[in-house]
Amino acid sequence: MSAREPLGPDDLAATVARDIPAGSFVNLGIGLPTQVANFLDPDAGVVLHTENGMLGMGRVAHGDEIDPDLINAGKIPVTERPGASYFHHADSFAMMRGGHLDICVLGAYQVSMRGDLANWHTNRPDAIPAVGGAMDLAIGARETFVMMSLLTRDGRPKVLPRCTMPLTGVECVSRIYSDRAVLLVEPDGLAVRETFGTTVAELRSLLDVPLVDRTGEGG
Amino acid sequence: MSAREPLGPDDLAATVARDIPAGSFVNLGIGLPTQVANFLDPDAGVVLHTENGMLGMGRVAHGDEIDPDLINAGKIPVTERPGASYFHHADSFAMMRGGHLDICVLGAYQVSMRGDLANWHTNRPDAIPAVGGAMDLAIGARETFVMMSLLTRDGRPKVLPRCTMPLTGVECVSRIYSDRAVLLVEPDGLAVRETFGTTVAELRSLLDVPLVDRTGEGG
Amino acid sequence: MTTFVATPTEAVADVEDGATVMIGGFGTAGQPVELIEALVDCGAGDLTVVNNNAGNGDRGLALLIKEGRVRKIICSFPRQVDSQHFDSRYRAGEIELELVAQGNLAERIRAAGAGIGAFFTPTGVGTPLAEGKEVREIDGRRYVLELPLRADVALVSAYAVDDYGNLVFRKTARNFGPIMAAAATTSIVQVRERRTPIDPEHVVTPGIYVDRVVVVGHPLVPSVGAGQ
Amino acid sequence: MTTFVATPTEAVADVEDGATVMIGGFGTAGQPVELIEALVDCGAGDLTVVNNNAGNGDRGLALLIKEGRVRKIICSFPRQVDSQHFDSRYRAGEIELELVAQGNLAERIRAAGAGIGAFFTPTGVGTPLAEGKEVREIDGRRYVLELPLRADVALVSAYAVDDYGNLVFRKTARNFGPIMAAAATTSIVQVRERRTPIDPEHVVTPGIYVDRVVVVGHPLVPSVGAGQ
Repeated sequence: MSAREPLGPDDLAATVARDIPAGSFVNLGIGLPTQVANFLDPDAGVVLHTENGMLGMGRVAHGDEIDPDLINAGKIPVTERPGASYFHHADSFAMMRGGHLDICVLGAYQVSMRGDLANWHTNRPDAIPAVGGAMDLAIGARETFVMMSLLTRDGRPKVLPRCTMPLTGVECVSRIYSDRAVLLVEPDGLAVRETFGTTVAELRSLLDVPLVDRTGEGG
Repeated sequence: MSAREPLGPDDLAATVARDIPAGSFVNLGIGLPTQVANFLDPDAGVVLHTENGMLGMGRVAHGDEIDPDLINAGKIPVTERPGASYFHHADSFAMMRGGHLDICVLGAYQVSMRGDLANWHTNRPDAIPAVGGAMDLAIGARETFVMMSLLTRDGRPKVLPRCTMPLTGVECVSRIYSDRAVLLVEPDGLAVRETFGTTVAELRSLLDVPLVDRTGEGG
Repeated sequence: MTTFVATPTEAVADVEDGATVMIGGFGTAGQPVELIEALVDCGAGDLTVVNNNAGNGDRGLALLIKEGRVRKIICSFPRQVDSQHFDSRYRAGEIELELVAQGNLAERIRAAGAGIGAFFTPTGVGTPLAEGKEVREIDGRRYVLELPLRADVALVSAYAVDDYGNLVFRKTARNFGPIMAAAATTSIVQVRERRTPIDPEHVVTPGIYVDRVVVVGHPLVPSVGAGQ
Repeated sequence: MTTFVATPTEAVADVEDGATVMIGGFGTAGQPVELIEALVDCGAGDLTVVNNNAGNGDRGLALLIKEGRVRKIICSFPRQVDSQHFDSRYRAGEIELELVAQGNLAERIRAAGAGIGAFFTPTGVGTPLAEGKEVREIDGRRYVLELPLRADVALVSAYAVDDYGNLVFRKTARNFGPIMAAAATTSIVQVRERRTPIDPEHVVTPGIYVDRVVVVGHPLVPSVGAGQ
């Protein structure tokens, strides 16, 4: 059993950030994944893309820095980094769809064992559907990382043999960063790279999917 | 019989220029049609497009004005007018294909009575085919004017029931400006708007196509 | 040819009932608030609106929806913390929603302006948004066929215009403006300033795409940071 | 991430036999002459070249063709008054030609960079260039299906680069550079100057599309006005 505890949101964001190579072009979606930016080494030259038309996005703006013309995809005012550029929406999504971004990091409701992603629609009958750029991001970047809790609030697994919610993209997720484990989506199924406050054996009992152990801890 | 002579190249260009409304966005192709620019009223605000990425093209450059980075579609050095803009090739042809240009003026080998255009390939067995932007221009502008001699050098008509040369575009020509007549391509066939040094009766004997007389001279 | 008009009211006066209206902006950035509110005042209704969102707060597009002028909205992200006017009309069955993935929305608008008849996109394959559409495998990957999205009118907010109708935008307020101006029969643009010349290398939207311009000075800016 | 290299020779050293190489430029404007001639020197052959033309005079692309390195050329306008090296190779059956209407050429390159699987274009319908391709009527108009055009390498000439790989171009030398940089696995760019900063609003090609840059100062300019 691992000595570590399940990761809090900051440690999870830091774990993702550590895996982003220097010089990468990265989209951090909206919500939780945007916290990854706080843990990127400023000298590593990671360039952030925001789908509303910018490369070289900086941190969240405060006070006098706030400019209504400069916001991120979550509509939060942000700043501009040296080397930034602006472009219109068709060019921005061409950049994404054309496979030019190295990594995007998205939240998820569910991920299937073959990397299908569901993160836009809960199937609740009263929900107003909204998809935004999630479908384009999910299939556009060279690698799609998911960042989420492994279980729902009522304890059900979010990694499943098949998603039960409407899909965002098919076989698009390459890695799942969760509070309890980092899972790799490999051609023959899921592999556990790392566990946090749990063991591969416990994960196997929690999740209804086959797991290959790549933690180097046996099991 | 008209008192006038067949038009020379300058008079033909001037005739086309007179029919271009003030404020139009116009592409003059390459070769002969580019001469139309010499007869546009500089105050009429006609904006010239060149498909290699420019709106607001000016006249041909001379002497010190010559800049290898500023050429027209015929690869002739040109100048820049106030209000010009530059864009890349995909944007330039999107502008054309999207129907944003009011008029383009093209040369032709043949035009059919329903407005099919043949202007890129003579069918000569030793010819190296080259199409350039002709096909995009022919179908892209709201109106395509053809500017040509009515007959080939050996006296055969260039306006025909059907083109015998490979087509550039189907039913795309709206007017034919020739040295002997201005012909309008209408839904029910060709109409003669104006003759130069000939009569509608003579045109009917020269051309193997039905012609409606709209010259107001009877016939 | 670009015409300059004196007021937003004059700019939108001929928008007709039943028109399809593209409205630029991503949230409030680049949203042509003055033009939209002139459209509210001019009374046109039964509109189909194309926008990334479905209104924020109480101004601009939200007001148009609140006033019941919008029959249908084509957008990618209607639900926001401050989309209450859309939410209530939608739940009451008073507004139709066509949901489009944001990149497909942008590319469909771009296709309309570029004269493309349809295109195969990988976005949405295998999802409910591809249902009923043609799916084709090309070079080992699956794509879904999407159609262009045209409009009668585009309402756009730009930063500056020159005497020839050329536009520049500012930061992420550029977003949908350039592609919507090209996709609409009549594009109507509000700008903060008229400034001639604009360097030909810096023009973002050439004047050929700009039919009508009104200078509004410093436009109304609804509060930012109000959610997704 | 953009890498700066010292010489054109170093920039193209890893181009392999059999590669598909996009070469920017329209005639001589924007033609990356130094990069092409470094490619001649590096010896790569059996190339497929994508360019609007098929070489002018004796330099650049014309030299590459003269030296017999080009197996196939994909272009819109090979025949020019000074395309003698292409002409003789073509007549001798030593070079394959795929002729593409210029706007379809540009849109196919753009589609590759934009991740579009295929698109329906009205250009070429009813002509020999549509033969063998799918034609479909959409909304009352006929369109032909065209596929994206990708490359292993793009050789592009830009005006200036900043430290982040962002590019600006100059006048009509912009032409195919931006779309080719996006459509190739590796884009190699020669520039006249390195200058930081470039205003983020003025960037034409963001550094994400720029893999390798060499500053050549004032490049060779073959004579202009030499035909179509």
